[in-house]
Amino acid sequence: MANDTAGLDRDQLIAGYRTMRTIREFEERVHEEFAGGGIPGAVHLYAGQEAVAAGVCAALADNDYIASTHRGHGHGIAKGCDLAGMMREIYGKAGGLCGGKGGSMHIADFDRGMLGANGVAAGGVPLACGAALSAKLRGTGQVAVAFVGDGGANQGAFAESLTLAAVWRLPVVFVVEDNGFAQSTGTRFHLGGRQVAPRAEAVGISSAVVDGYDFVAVHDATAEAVHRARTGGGPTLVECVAHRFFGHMEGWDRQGYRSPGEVDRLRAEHDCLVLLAKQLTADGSVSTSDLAEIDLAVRARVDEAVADARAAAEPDLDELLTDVYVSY
Amino acid sequence: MANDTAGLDRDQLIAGYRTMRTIREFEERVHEEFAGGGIPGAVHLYAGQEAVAAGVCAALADNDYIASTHRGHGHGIAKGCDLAGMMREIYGKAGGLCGGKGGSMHIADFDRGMLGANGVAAGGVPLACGAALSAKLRGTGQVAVAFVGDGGANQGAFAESLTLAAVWRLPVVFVVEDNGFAQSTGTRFHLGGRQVAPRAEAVGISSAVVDGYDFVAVHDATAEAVHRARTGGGPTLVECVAHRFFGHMEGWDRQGYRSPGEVDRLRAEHDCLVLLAKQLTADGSVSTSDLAEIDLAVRARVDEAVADARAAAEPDLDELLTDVYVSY
Amino acid sequence: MTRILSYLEAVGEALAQELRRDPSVVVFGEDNIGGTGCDGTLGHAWGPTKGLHEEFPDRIFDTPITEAAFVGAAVGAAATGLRPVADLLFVDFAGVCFDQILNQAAKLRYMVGGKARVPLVLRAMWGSGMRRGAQHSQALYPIFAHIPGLKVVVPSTPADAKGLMTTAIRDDDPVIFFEHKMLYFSRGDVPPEPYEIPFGQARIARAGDDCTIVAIGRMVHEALSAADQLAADGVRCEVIDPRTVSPLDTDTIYASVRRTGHLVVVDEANPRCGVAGDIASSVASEAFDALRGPVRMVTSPHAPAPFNPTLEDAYPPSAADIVAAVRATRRRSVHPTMPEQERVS
Amino acid sequence: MTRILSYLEAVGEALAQELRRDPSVVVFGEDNIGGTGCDGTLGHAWGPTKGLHEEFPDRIFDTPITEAAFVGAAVGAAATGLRPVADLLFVDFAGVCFDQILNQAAKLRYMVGGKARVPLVLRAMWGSGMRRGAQHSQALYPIFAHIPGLKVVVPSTPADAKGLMTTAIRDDDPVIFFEHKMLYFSRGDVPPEPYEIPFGQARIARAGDDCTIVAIGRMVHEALSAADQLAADGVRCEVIDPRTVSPLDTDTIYASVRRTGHLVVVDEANPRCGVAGDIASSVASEAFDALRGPVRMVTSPHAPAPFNPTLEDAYPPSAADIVAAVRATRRRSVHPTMPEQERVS
Ligand SMILES: Cc1ncc(C[n+]2csc(CCOP(=O)(O)OP(=O)(O)O)c2C)c(N)n1
Ligand SMILES: Cc1ncc(C[n+]2csc(CCOP(=O)(O)OP(=O)(O)O)c2C)c(N)n1
Ligand SMILES: [Mg+2]
Ligand SMILES: [Mg+2]
Repeated sequence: MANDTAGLDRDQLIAGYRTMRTIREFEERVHEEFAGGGIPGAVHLYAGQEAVAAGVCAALADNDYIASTHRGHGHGIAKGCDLAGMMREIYGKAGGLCGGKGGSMHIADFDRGMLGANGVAAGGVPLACGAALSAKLRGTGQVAVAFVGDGGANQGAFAESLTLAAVWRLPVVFVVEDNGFAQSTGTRFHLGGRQVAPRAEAVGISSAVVDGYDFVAVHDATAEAVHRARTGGGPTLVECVAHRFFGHMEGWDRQGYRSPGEVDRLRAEHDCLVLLAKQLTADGSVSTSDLAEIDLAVRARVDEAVADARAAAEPDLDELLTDVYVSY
Repeated sequence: MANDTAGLDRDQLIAGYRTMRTIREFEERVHEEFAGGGIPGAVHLYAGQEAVAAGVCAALADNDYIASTHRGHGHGIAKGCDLAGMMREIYGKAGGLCGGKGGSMHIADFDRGMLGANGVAAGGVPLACGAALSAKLRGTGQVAVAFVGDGGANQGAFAESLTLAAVWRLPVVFVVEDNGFAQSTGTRFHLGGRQVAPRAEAVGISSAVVDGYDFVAVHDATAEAVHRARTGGGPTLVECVAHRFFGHMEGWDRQGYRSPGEVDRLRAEHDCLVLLAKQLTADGSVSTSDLAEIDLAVRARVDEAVADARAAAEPDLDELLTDVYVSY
Repeated sequence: MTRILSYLEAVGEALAQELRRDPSVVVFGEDNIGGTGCDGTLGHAWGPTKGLHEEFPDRIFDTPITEAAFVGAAVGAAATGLRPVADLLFVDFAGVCFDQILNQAAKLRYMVGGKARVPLVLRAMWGSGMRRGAQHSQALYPIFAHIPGLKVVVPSTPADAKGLMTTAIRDDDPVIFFEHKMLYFSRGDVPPEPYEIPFGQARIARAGDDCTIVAIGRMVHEALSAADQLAADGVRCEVIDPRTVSPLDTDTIYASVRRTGHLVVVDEANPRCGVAGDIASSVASEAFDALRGPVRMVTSPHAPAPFNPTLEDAYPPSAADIVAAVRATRRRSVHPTMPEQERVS
Repeated sequence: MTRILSYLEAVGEALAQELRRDPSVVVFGEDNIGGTGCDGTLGHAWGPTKGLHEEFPDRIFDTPITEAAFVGAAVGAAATGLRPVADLLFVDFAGVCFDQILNQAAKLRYMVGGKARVPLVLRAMWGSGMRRGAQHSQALYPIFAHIPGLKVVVPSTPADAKGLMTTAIRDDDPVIFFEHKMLYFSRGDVPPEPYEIPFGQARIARAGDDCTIVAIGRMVHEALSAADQLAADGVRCEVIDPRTVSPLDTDTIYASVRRTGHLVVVDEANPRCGVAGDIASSVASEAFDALRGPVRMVTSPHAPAPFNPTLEDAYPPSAADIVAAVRATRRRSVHPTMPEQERVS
């Protein structure tokens, strides 16, 4: 890693921990709420992959852009979307980030540079290229990140976006999240067990493959990519490997496609929060009780968000026909 | 090259020369006829790239499949489509290979395994994967070839086809024809000056890059790929570099995007027919007069095809509404 | 002898029976067998293809998320001897492979002057109601019905779903098969043996002489409950389910309107350039003289589908909307019946 | 002061004037500047973008053949401060980027509850007549008109082409701009200064009281020559050019039909779920009482476009077809005019 990009200080590491814990708490809680019947629709949980969203967004400025996927809660939280606004949206309530009209698969917050989750695999990747083009032409120095899954990386729109970004030398970072599966189809099948990174190299885009459980590794790789983008060096692909804790979609699969005990091992041996906590407390600069305090504070915020979302009103029926056009 | 695939004998080389000469004569003649106003529509000439179509198809069996592009005359001739039927189709006449309903951009002859030219860049590539799937499941040992241009190789459908062919281990050969341009946009821009082959390698497909002016080189690389496909080894990508002699499309461009004298140099220094003639006559086994005889015979056949096409009738007006469905 | 099956089971039974009957039938799509390539066992096949892998291990398989490639592969395979049944999952994903449907599958036969056949079936889940949001709730069949070369099938019952799927697989043209996600667990009598239901033959779901209601897919059930309510007021509606929107059985529709003098078309798709307007305009052109009131079209609004359940429930046509439309057109019965010779024959 | 310009020049002038006026306007597509990256000079820009590169070297550029990526990039750029004008070349190529149009551009604003705007223009060449075959001759605007969230513009004259393009670029919603390839070299008066033509306002191309003819794009000219022929027999047709099919100016159409009592819609698109049926069904619903004869729809057939010139010339509607349709609907004037209070208000 280039020196000018590495070296997160203590506060940044703590902030990363807080972000990751917030995502974990949020997702574990959404899992329960969904099981309890409070949440409608299609919900794809990010738990297990927190270090990717947190590490990537820790390397971004507030006004940088991200285009997310159907599994977008972690991206939104890491980019600074309001927790209550997100939870309300997931519940489909008034005051949700999209007024309840988008739901989990379409959470967006343009004021935070979050261009939206997306219901179409790789559907948001070209949008990130467009945001990068906009930043480049407007000369703002902003960078755009396109998140895509291992399965979405097989979409033509992703391949075309790599080419377009290379040819136009766009300030964009492609973040591939290899979580082992596309729905219930494993990467061993749909990627032939391969990495996605060589597809970027093939069109002249430099790439890095990092441990997606390691916040620092993800941050450093992204920071280098962001530095390249900001300084006119064009696109980069960062591939992060981190498996999900839950099934593909809430209420949909019983994860029969996973080997027995796989998820337990995952939680026991590859918990990004445990890893970061170790790193933080190693030199004694942070105590476990400091982290416990953070955990409590985070839980309180998530409790609040859930209580708020449950209590929130339904959108007004007129909303059905608004926002189709600016004018028509 | 694997020995069991190389080593074309004298007759095969002569056959290759005849095929290439036929394509050249055909295209030079279509160029004149189009200028003369006899031919309607969009015509993309193959002259200059003959060694690719001829070399590839020389490595195929009669019942193998090819899916072609908008620049498909050479592919059709090399796969054995009837010359008169092709010329009639280009003129849009009754008795054309598609009854005059397809034209140059849709010439097809399913009896010869020619699945069709295609008006959409890379549009035919997935079709070739389907023919390969069909051959594999029917257990016929047939192989399918997908032709695609340097520009079409940037299409999502091409990238997805590479992935699908790799995952399904299909008996398909992707033949990329890098002729330097996509319309008037150069590969220096749209491929960043790179080759397409690494995109195949990135998904686990082995590849070869060959001199597209060299019939023998193209044949040998294709033969190895076909051998791999027939023996269950899955897909291969063969990239052939050979620039076109004419503009992108008849009557459309004045090739202002080419450097002065570029085409003259091309014809003078990179004529695949001159190269093959040299190879044939080198050891004296074939005389220049033998080749001159072939040239005369070929010219006669093309003259006939043109005369036949000019004289051919217009399709019956009822044809407008036939062939939309098998039954409706 | 018939059994009660779900719509989903009925589609699955048609797939299984045709796989048994014809070795050229193959089935593929994302997760169609569920998790190929994972360690250990297969994971999570679901929907109509569930269980097929066990009986046909070599003829049903998973795909990577490559719709353009595998739908195009279905076209190429169909043109070279197979009868593929490809699964789009949600019809909304037709967006990522639309060229292969619009420009390849639909046009290949015509472009080559009839020298090719493209016997493929593209399965697609459609419709609102599942709280999936705007990108997973569309109807879109009007877009496919617009395209010459395609056949478009929209079954409303388990029995129709099985018979129409059987016909679709045996048909020699490309068929887009629309499965309404909210009908998957609806149940009904389904004959156990294989049977075909011909394309282009509407089903009269309910007979009546006062108003013709043509309804598509899930809307057939809304129309039937509307007809029940109207019957209470002595208004006897005829409910027609076209079953296939391309080809479309206009004869049955015209004949009904000539008896009833009134037409209401109920279409869950968006209103502009939809099937509702398509049918209503055909009637206003070919059975105009029989109309004794304005045609009425009841559709979803010109808006994407919302996520919020309350909003989404207000999105598609309801029985109440249909009742109101029937009342409105009958209230405005202003034309004298035409003398016999004026009738369009 | 106006000058005679071609339709193609008129579109180009609108692009140039808006590029001058608004720094957020950018233009891109394949060969839009012609051969970027080749040795030596640029090669072969053509069409409306020809010459723009010289004046705006940094705001118009070429793309690789990556429609899904660059149309999606137009959406992302539009949502983040630019006003992109992306070039599809032939509208038929919408097939390879349809998801970005259907599921991203059209729905983004709605899905995010109005927090985004997508001010983009997608230019698309359409129509038959150029001997390009089935994959390069489609109309397809009914497919886009079906999709909520899109605006669909189909200019028929150079003056409209310029004014509607100006409006399209300044509009805050995604606009699909249809340029008929056979009108590119048609010429007409075009004001030199920038001007907008509002969307959803039809143009009465010719006034008349005997029959309303609504015609789209190139068909406006066929309708006008049909009207000339009919005028010779004393039949005065009103020819309405909607200019935009989404939004659609139904008021002007209804008002005209209420005067004429007859409607013929001429639409070069295929017949099923097209604009012809869309307009005809709306009239049969909202202006039914005014109809004194059946609505008539004149369209291309339910078939792909053939390559052969003789066949292709028989493919789209002709003036003769329109004359026959007008005669047919007037011959069957069977309804008494309604008393005033029965009129739809
Ligand atoms: C174009 C398209 N095809 C299919 C789907 C259905 N689908 C939703 S999520 C998913 C799996 C995506 O896998 P991946 O990209 O690895 O993301 P993950 O779910 O693992 O986070 C699929 C196939 C879709 N949303 N879009
Ligand atoms: C999807 C799509 N986009 C654009 C076009 C317009 N077009 C026709 S040929 C062509 C260039 C193709 O370049 P290449 O693939 O290198 O083939 P070549 O013409 O050089 O043989 C383009 C852009 C098309 N036919 N299809
Ligand atoms: Mg995944
Ligand atoms: Mg090329």
